[in-house]
Amino acid sequence: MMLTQLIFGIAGGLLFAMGLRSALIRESLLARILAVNVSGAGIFLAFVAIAYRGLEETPDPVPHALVLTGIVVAVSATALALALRRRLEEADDE
Amino acid sequence: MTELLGSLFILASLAFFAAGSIGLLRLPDVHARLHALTKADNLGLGLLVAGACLIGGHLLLALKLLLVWLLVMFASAIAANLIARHAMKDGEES
Amino acid sequence: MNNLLTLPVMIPLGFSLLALLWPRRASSIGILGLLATLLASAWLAWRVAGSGPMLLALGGWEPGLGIALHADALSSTLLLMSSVVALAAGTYSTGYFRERSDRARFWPLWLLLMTALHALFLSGDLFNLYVTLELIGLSAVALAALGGKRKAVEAALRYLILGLLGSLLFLAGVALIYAGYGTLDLMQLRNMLAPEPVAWIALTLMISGLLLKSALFPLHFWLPPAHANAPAPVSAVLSALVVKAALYLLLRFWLDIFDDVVTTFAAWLLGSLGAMAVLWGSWKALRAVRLKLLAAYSTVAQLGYLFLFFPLLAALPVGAARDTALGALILMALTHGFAKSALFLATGVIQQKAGHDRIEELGGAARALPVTVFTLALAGVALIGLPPSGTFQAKWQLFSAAIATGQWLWIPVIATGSLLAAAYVFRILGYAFASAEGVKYRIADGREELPALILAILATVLLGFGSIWVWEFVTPGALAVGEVP
Amino acid sequence: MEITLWHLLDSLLAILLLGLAWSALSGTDLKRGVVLFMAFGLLLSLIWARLRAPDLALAEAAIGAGLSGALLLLALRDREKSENKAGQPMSLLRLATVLLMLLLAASFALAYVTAVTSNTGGRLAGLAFGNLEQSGVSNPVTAVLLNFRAYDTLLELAVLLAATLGILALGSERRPFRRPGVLLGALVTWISPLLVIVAGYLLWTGAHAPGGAFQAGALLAAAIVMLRLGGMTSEQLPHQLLQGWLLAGGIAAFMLAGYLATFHDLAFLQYPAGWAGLLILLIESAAMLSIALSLGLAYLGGSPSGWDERSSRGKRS
Repeated sequence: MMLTQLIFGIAGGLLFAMGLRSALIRESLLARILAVNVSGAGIFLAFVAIAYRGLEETPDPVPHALVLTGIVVAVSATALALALRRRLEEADDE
Repeated sequence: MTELLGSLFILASLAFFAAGSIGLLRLPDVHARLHALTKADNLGLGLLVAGACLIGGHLLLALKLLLVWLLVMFASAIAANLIARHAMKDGEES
Repeated sequence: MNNLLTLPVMIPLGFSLLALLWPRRASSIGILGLLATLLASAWLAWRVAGSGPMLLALGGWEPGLGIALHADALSSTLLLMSSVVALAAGTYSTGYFRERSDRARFWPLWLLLMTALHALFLSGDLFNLYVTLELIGLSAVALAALGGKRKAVEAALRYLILGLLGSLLFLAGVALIYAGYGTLDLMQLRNMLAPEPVAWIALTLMISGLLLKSALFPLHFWLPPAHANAPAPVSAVLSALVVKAALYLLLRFWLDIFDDVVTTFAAWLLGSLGAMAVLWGSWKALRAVRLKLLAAYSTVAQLGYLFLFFPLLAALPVGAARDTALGALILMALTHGFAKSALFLATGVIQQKAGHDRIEELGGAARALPVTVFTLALAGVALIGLPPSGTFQAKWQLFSAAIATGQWLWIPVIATGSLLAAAYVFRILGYAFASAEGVKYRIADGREELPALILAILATVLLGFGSIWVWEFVTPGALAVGEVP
Repeated sequence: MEITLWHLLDSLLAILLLGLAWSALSGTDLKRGVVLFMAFGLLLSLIWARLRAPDLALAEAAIGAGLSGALLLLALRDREKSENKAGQPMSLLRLATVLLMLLLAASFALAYVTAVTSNTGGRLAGLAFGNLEQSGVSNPVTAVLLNFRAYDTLLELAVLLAATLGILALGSERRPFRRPGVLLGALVTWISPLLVIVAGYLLWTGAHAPGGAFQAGALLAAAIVMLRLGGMTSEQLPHQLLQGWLLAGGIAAFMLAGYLATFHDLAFLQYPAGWAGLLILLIESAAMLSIALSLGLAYLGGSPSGWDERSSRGKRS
C-alpha cells in the first residue's frame, strides 16, 4: 500500500460522486454531459491509482488498458449525446 | 555538470511560466494578457526544452524536443493572432 | 474447443458491417443475419441442454488474464429468446420503415444491439460486461432516436444520460472488486468473494447501476417516455430484451457470483420495490391515454413481478423448491419478453394504419385489423397471467412460494396487479371491439401482422403448454457455469 | 509510512484536479465550464504521467481533453432552451444532494482504502508480464489491449461504431466553416500532414513504447478537425463507399484475425505462434483508420452530404 494510491483513489471517489450529483441535478444538458465525463474520469483515476506500484516497479498494465478502453467509450458516448442535443434544438415540435 | 546546468535552465523556465500566469490573471485587457502569456510561455518552454535536452543527453531526443518547441511556438503565435483579431473585432469586452 | 460460443455474438456483428457496406440490401442482409444468429443460438442451447455448460477462454489465455465466455441454461435460454424476438421484430421492421434510407440506418444499429445483448449474456468478465452494457446503451439510444421526432430525441437523450450513470455506478463497483480481489473473471470471483465491506460496497454500486438500467421503481421514470416514443420495432426490443439484460446480470450476480455476499434485508428491499412497481406501473398503465404508453407502463409493472422473487428465493433453502421458483422467474421473464414485444408490434401496426394510438379512439379496430386485435388479446392473456400462458404458471409458483415461506404480504400485491392488468387489457379490447369508425384501414401485408402474432402465440400457447420443457431445461442448476469441468 | 515530496506533489495535483472539476461543474456559465473541463483533462493527463501511465497520458490529451473538448466547444454554438433557466434546486434539497454525494464518496473511499491496504499483491500484473513474451509486442498495455483482452477492444470498436452510426442517422452534418485567413490557413496546411506522420509514428511505436491505435487514431481525427476548421467540406473526405469500408475495417480486421485462429484449432482471437506481432500491427492499422474516421465524422456532427444516396442509388422508380 502506498500513500500515492490512497490520495488519488480517494480523489477519484470524490470526483465520481461529484459528477454523479451534477449529472442528476443540473438542468442544462451540456452541463450534465460534462458531469458524466467528470464522474467517469474519477473512476478512471481510481483504476490507475490501483495500478500504481511505486517509482521503481512498472505499474500493472491491465487497469491502464481498461481505462484506455473507458476513455474511448466515454468519447463515443459524449459525441452521441452532443449530436442528440443538437438535434433536439433543430427538431420541430411534432 | 550538464545535469546541474539542465536543472538551472528548468528552474529559470519556471520563473517565466509563473510570470506569464500572473500576467494572465492580473493584466487589464486581452492584448496585454496575450502579450504576457505568449512571450513568457514561449521563453519558458524554450528554457524547459533546453534543460530537458541537457539532462536527456540523446541527440535524437533533443531533436524531438526541439521539434515540440517549434510546433508550440508556431501554434501559439497563430492562436494569439486569432485571439487578438477576435478581440479587436468584438471590441473590448473583458 | 468451444469456438461455437462466439457465433451468437460475431454473426450479428459481421452482418452489421455487411449492412453498413451494402445499404441497398440492408434488409435482406439483416434478416439473413438474424436467421443465422437464431440457428447459432438454437445450436448452442441444444449443446448446453445435451452436455451441460460450456466455457471458452478467448485468445487461449487463462481466465483472469484473458476473457472467458460461458453459457449455461439461463444464458442460452435468454439468448434463444432474444434471437427469436429480434428476428420477429426485424421482419416487422421491413414493412414499418418504408424508406430505403431508413432501413439502411436501422439495420446496422439493430444488429449491433443484438451483438451487445448476446455478448452480455455470454460474458464471463466484469469489465467486459461494462463494455457490453455501454454497447447496449449506445445502440439502443441511437435506435430509439431514429425518426428524429423531438419527443423521441428528448427521451433518447435522457435515456442515454441515465444509462451512462448506471454504467458508471457499475464500473465503480468493478474498480473496487479489482482493487480488492485482483481479478475480473466471474468464475474466479465466485470462489473468492466473502461477506466483507469491499464486496458489499462494490455489489451495492453495481446493483444500483443495474437497477437504474432495469427501471425498478422508483428508478423507472426514464422508461415510459423512451419506450413509448421510439419506433415500434425498437420499443418492442427495448421492453422485451434490453431491460431484461440488466435483470439477467442482477440474477447472475445475486444468485450465483455474489451468493455469499447478499443479505436477506437487501432481498426484501428489492421485493418491496418490486411490489410498488407492480402497483404503480399497473395503475399508470390503466390510466394511460396512448396504447404505447400503456405498454411501457405495463413493462414497469411486469418487471416488478420479477423482483418479487428475490425475497422468496432468499427464504427458500437450496433445493428443489428454490429451483422451481427460479424456473418460474425465468418462465415469467421469457413470457413477458414475447408478450410485450408482440404488444408493441401490434401497437405499431395500429399506429401506422390508424395514424394514432389513442386508446379511446380505437373503435372499429377489431373489424379493420382482426389479426392485430387478436394479437393484442393474446398478448393481454399473457400479461394478465390467464391460463394457458407462461405467466399463469409462473404466478402460480409465485403464490405457492409465498405461502411456503410465509411471506403472505406479496399475495395481495400479485392479486391486485393481475386485476389491474385485466382492467387495462380489457379496456383496450373494449374500445377495439366497439363499432365506431376510428380505425378504417385493412392491410394485407403479412410482414407487419404475422411477427406479432407469432410472438404472442409463443408467449401464450407455447410457453404455456410447453412450459415443462423450459422447466426441465432450466431448473436443475440454471446457473451452473461454476460446474464446468 | 514515510511522507516525501512526491506525496506533497500528489496532494497538490489531486486538490487542483478536484478544484477544477468543482468549478467546471458548479458554474452556470457553460462556456467557462467547457474550458475548465478541457483544463481538467490536461491536468488529468499530467496525473497519468505522474502515475507512470504514459499511454493514458497520450490518449487523455488527444481524446479526453482534445477531441472531447473540440466537440464540446462546437456544441456551445447550439443553444438549449433550458440554459436560460439554469436554476439551482432549493437549498434544502441541495444540501441533501451534497450529503448524499459525500456518503457515496465516503463509502467508495472506505471500500477502496480497505481493498488497497488488504490486497497489496500485484493483481494481474504478474500474469501480464509473465506472458508478455508470447504476446507479440513488448509494450504491456498494447499486449493487454490487442492480445490478452482483445475481445474488449473489439467490442469497444463496436461501441464507437454504434455511436458513429447513431450520429449519422440523426441527420446531416453541420455547415462547414468559412475559409480562414492566411495565418490559420497556413497553420492548417502545415499541421495536418505533420499530424498524419506523427500518427503513423505512434501506431508503429505502440508495439514497444507508449502509443498505439487509439492515440494514433485520435491524432488523425485531430487532423480532420484541423482541416474542418480550415473550411474543409465533406466532399473532401474519402468517397462515401470507402468511408463505409474504413468504418467497418477495424472490427473486420479483428474478426478475421480472430477466426483465422479457429482454423488452426485454436481459440477465437488466439494468434498463431509467430504471427501475433504482424496481426496486431494489421489490426491496429485498420482500427486506427476506423477510429479516426468515426471521431472525424462525430466532429462533422452528422452524415456527410450525400450519405443517404448510397442506399438509393440505382433505385428503380
